[in-house]
Amino acid sequence: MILDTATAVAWIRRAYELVRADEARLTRLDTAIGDGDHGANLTRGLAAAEIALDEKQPDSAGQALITAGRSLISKTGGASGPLYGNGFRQAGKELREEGDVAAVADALEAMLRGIEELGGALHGDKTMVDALAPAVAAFQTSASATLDLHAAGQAAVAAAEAGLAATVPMQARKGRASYLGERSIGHEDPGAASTVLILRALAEVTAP
Amino acid sequence: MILDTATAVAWIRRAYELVRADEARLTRLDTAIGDGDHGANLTRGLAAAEIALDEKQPDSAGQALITAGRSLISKTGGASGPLYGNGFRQAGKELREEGDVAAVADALEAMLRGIEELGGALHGDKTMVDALAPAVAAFQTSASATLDLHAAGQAAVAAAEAGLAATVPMQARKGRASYLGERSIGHEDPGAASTVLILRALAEVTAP
Amino acid sequence: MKKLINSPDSLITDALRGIAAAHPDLAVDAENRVISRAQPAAAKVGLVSGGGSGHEPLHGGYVGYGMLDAAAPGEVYTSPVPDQILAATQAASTGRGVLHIVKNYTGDVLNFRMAAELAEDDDIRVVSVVTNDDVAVEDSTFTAGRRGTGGTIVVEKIAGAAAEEGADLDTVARLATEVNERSRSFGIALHAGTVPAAGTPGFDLADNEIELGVGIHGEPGRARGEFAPVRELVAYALDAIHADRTVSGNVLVIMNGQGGTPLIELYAAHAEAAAWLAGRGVTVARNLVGNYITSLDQAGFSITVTELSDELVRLWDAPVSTPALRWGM
Amino acid sequence: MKKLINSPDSLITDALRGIAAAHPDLAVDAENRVISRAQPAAAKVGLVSGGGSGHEPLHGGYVGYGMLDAAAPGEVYTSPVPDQILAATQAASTGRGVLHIVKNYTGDVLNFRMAAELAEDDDIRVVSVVTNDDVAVEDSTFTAGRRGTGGTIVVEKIAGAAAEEGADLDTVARLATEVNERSRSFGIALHAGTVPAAGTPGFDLADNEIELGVGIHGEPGRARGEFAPVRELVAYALDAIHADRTVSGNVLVIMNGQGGTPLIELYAAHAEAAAWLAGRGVTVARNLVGNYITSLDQAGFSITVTELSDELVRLWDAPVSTPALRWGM
Ligand SMILES: Nc1ncnc2c1ncn2[C@@H]1O[C@H](COP(=O)(O)OP(=O)(O)O)[C@@H](O)[C@H]1O
Ligand SMILES: Nc1ncnc2c1ncn2[C@@H]1O[C@H](COP(=O)(O)OP(=O)(O)O)[C@@H](O)[C@H]1O
Ligand SMILES: [Mg+2]
Ligand SMILES: [Mg+2]
Ligand SMILES: [Mg+2]
Ligand SMILES: [Mg+2]
Repeated sequence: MILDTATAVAWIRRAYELVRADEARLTRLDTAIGDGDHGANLTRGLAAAEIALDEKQPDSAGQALITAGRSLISKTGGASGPLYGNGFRQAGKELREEGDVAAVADALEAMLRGIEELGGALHGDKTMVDALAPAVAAFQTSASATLDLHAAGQAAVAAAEAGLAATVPMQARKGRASYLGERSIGHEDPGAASTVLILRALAEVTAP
Repeated sequence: MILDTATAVAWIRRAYELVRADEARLTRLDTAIGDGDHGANLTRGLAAAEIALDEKQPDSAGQALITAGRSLISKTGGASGPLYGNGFRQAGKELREEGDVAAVADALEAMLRGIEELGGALHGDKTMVDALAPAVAAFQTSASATLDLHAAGQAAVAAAEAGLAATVPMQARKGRASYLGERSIGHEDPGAASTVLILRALAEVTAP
Repeated sequence: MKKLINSPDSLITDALRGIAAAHPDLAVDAENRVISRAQPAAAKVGLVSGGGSGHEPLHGGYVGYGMLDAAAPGEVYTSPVPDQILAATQAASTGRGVLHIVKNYTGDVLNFRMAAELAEDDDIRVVSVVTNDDVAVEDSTFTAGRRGTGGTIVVEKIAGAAAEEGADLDTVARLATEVNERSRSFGIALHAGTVPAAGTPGFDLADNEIELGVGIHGEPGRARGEFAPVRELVAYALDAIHADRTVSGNVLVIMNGQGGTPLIELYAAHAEAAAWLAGRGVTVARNLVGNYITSLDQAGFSITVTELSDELVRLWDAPVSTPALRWGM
Repeated sequence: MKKLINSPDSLITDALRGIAAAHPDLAVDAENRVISRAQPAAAKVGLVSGGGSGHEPLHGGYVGYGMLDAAAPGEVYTSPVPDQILAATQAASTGRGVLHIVKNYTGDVLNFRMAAELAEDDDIRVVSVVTNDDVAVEDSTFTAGRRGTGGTIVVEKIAGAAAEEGADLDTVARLATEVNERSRSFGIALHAGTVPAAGTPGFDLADNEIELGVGIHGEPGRARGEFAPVRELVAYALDAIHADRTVSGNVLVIMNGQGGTPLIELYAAHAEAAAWLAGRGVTVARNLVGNYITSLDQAGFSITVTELSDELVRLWDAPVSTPALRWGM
């Protein structure tokens, strides 16, 4: 299994479906410690990404991710739009034509770097990084052990879920939740929750 | 028993006590079909009347009622202030020094006219007039039959209560309640309710 | 009930202190409860208005060059008392007579009438204009008649401009009457406001209910309706206005918030009003969108439509400098 | 949830139509969602701001002579997107560079940064000033830092006046930075506002609870407190401001309503602020009382205090003509 153009497009489409289906939950999480728009933001951004993919008909997996990233940046708004958008752009640049499991591992690594560089969040700041960073590590470990894209994707989802759970006791130091100080403790970070969905979409579309 | 200066002052004081004790109910009635301030208005106005009586130390029953009426006019605000105020002023002008039951009947008649002239309300418009008019009539009837001020006062209270009850099915044509049109039906008129209290105060202070 | 107050009893006094602190152009007579211009006008017809508090910026917010000379704020939703109105009238008087602009409520009308009588004793000539622009209330000689609402602001602005230009009392009064006759309003509430002294909302509405034809005192409206998109609510209000007085020509529109409505929603409502009017060939020559005559924290809107003439446009555009309306200076 | 909307999805579009209808001095680009001056300024530094909607009159209400050239309103409480900010920047550009006035929220900062990069591609020089006046949030290089709130209005007014006078981009940016540094704000909410798309209030408060140190997006504050008389609430807010930056000299005070607070209550609050400041020998040289930066229908207030210099007073007093601030013309 490789991540080719069709699979990359399917990844974005599936991410949109999963986010849309869970929009209310993401909004609820963001209402608790943010401003209650994360579900709406990401739904809007991914809807725009889907339209852009339809229009653009990308001819490589990298192009697909760059196209999705650009429209996430220009259409989402909020913090998560530029962050995820830059993440997908960097992943696409890294991936180029298409990629096997090792290339996807590098692309996810680039995604993480793209988010970290733009947002400046460190591990433990209670952001999407706390789900994505362990997920990328788990993906890499599984990739080198199994050489199986789907298995690596599943490992990434499991690690992201654990990372999401780990955000609960954290006190936020970035994003709107940081304004709550200690009151941000005890809640899942909405961006970490959406990261789980995005990775689940990848695992699903790479199922054999 | 005659209505002398001390009794006239006691009437106003007792009216203040009764209104204050029932302020919440008057407000509730006014909230239902008006603007919810009748209790506060009348409490404020009668408190001012009491202070004015303390300061002025009137030397006749008529003066006492005129003093109370003037301060009701200048301190109450709302529709009820000028109406009751003018009512008391006219009653005081009619009564002059002091009066027996027949003179008090004339004074109450003057009070009713003072309110009707200023407010222009007719019987059946769902206002204080609907309690006061039958009360004045009952007072006169009882007065000529019994020659007893207290008994006449009690008859007036009973008639005012019946008048108050009669306002329930009426549709208001005057005052704020008129804005509700048919929705004003089914409620006691707050001004009719306070009229009952004012007459009850008269009956009480004229008890032998 | 949570409110930014020290106590319901001190609210008016506290707010008057705040107005005094906020607006150096105004003089606040705390004892008499009168808000007037810090610099009284030279000889001109004086303009006085007043009424219950809770409608801010009405009335104090319209005191200043080009509008009122003095205002008398009563207790919340309660007309001011005659002594107070008399003091305002004295503050506004320069010898050329004083116009009382009175919203048609029994309490206001009676208390202003008493005050006018007292003012005549001081040799101040007073003419009263009673505003009654609210079409939600049936007008009839057998009833208290229509309420005065948003049209009052238009009357005050235009009469104020004429007075500033030197018009005499009868001319200013005639103009005020004309503006009132050209003005119609209708209000719809989504949630009642809370009178501090009462502590609970003036009426209770279920999640899908609204009040149609509310006044400005948290009175329930003429009917309870079902919640609907703003396009339909605005059309309902404009239909009611139009049924009473054909809306045509050049108009002034006030899309007014009742105090608890976000401005973004008022703009959404104004978009619908503009579309409704454009669809009937009516030109919105002038407009205001915002909180101009409120009912504490009531959620909802009212629309006022005044048919303008060229002369009325000119007077509307004349310079004004008050806390709530300011342009041309 | 009852709101004056057609649907949560159409609210921004509908409100933009309303703004276009209400303000002939503004141009509304509905497609790009940009509000700019109908008469673009001649060569001068351009001023652009923007951010989530729901804070009206911020930002569109401050577009006009003497303040902003263009504003980019995002979805409710959501920063605008880079394309939109770029379009606003292009509308504001006359060749002398453009100042971005950005409230410090991660989303706003990131999206404005993206837009600035795109603008540089168009050879438009952009300098960004990030406002962060809210003392409720702990400031630290390890966190997102303080939020930008009411101080933003002061920055926009004063930078706008300087730009109108012909100052160059660096001077205007320096002045904006200085005003931001001189400004501090603190907010307290009694009831949360309701985001239309969410349908329920951002936080729930019991009858005796309030939120201390709320932001402008219905975020819960830094602590929940007990309801108290307005005198104490105002003192709490001013103490927090004073603890962060000594309040002294001549100040500008904005007693700001959060959208669901009656103006009479804001005046009562302003009276307490004036008394608190007078008690410390501070002079309130200028002030605003009203809804200037709101959170939909949230009930509560925020206080902004800016220490003024003579030069800042002069620039504050300079003519301005926008929907929300207008004087001197
Ligand atoms: N500086 C940052 N770095 C990484 N992620 C961040 C940062 N700031 C915020 N986030 C993420 O963004 C999420 C919120 O996104 P969203 O609600 O869409 O934007 P906004 O906070 O502007 O409303 C947070 O839950 C967090 O995971
Ligand atoms: N024109 C009128 N004539 C007689 N009584 C009236 C008239 N208008 C109102 N009232 C009485 O006044 C009462 C309301 O008084 P109040 O609530 O104090 O004044 P407001 O209506 O100004 O708030 C009504 O219940 C009614 O009995
Ligand atoms: Mg959010
Ligand atoms: Mg009443
Ligand atoms: Mg009243
Ligand atoms: Mg947001």
